[in-house]
Amino acid sequence: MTKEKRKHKVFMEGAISPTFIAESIAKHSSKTNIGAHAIFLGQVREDLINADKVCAIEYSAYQEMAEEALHEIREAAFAQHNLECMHIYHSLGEVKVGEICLFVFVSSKHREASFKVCEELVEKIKKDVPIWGKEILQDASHQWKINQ
Amino acid sequence: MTKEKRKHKVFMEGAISPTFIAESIAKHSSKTNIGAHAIFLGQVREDLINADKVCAIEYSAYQEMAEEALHEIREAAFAQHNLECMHIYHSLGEVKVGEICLFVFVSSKHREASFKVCEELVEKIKKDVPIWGKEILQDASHQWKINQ
Amino acid sequence: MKVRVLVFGQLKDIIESDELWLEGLAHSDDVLPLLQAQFPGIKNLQFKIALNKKMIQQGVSLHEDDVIALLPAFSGG
Amino acid sequence: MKVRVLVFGQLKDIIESDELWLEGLAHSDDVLPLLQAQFPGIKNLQFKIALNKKMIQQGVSLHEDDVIALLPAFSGG
Repeated sequence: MTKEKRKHKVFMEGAISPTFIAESIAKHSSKTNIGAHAIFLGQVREDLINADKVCAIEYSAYQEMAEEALHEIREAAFAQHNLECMHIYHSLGEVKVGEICLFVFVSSKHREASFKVCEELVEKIKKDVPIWGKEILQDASHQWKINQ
Repeated sequence: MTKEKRKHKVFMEGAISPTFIAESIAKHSSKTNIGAHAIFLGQVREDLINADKVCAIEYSAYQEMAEEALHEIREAAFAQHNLECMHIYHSLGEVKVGEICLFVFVSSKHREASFKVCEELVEKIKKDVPIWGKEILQDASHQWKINQ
Repeated sequence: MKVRVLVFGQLKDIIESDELWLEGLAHSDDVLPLLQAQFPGIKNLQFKIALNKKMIQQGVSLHEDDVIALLPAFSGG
Repeated sequence: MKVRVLVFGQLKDIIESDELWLEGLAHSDDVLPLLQAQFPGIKNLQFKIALNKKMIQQGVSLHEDDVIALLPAFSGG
């Protein structure tokens, strides 16, 4: 496993905007080997917890360790699949209900690889990367999110 | 099978712009039951055909039949899976290399349904919907696209 | 009796039209022989036939105003 | 010898700090008893321990400037 670090910014303060997503997509128009983009967006749901509604999730991370973990996940995916491009962005801080907190973007020549890797990345991000979500309820109390 | 038609515009003249995609994403922020969006984008590749490069694909469709086929595909997916939202857009006319020709957008409470349905929709669109792509080469000749 | 025939994809290169009208057809099984007589080039091409926007699974009688469509393999996406 | 301890997720509610320093620790196996003595509330919580950004798979000796992290179940995405 290479220890060379391509500095890829993962964490963004607050919600990920649709405009940012559009700009990311537009940047790929010059990559003429790409035939398929698979994108996953995580959006904050208005879950009900003991009759109280979630109004936001506040994300925190062990940032250095998370970046290393994501770097390894990326390298492994590139080594195992025929990919053209891969980007992962995750929010830190408060993300309100209806806003985007996770943006996974995988591009390949043909659709199979991008679908497969996009889904795998999301699973690994939720399971293996030190990020925590604190669900802020309407009465200002909170509960720590549990991933399914 | 219901014959009631929700008028859902599928075909768009020319390429699908990243701005349009961003606007579609932004519209979902009020749907607070959504936790996961899976998106597929088809992008025109600069394939090499007998040493000549593809510079665009010109799409045509049997539009009425395609819309009925897509309507049935949508209804079946809604009946079989726990989905919050589903949109399909396909280009007609010329789409240049690097531009987007297909936009499939599936939203659900949890990620599993949106991933599964997004992938299934793309397969069905390529296999069961009367749309044709004519690959325009740099010498102005053409070849009809063949789906894998 | 006349039926309308819609032409798609690669077949447009051979038939050199988006649409044509065929006369004297009573049954869907008569479509192919008539077309092949008029456009021998289509014999080399695989395509399916739809009647009124539904794929024909078996031979059926044709009616006035029926719309036949000639559909080469789809290649959307 | 002092080691730095980073606190994450739900553990912050109990320890009421993002970070603390522990003294007199020579081995990773000593971390948990010391923490539990200081913060009894953490006994009810499942968490893992990382040393210098890697999960500890087995007990290891600690060194000056080592960074320990207390990691409850991840819940990103």
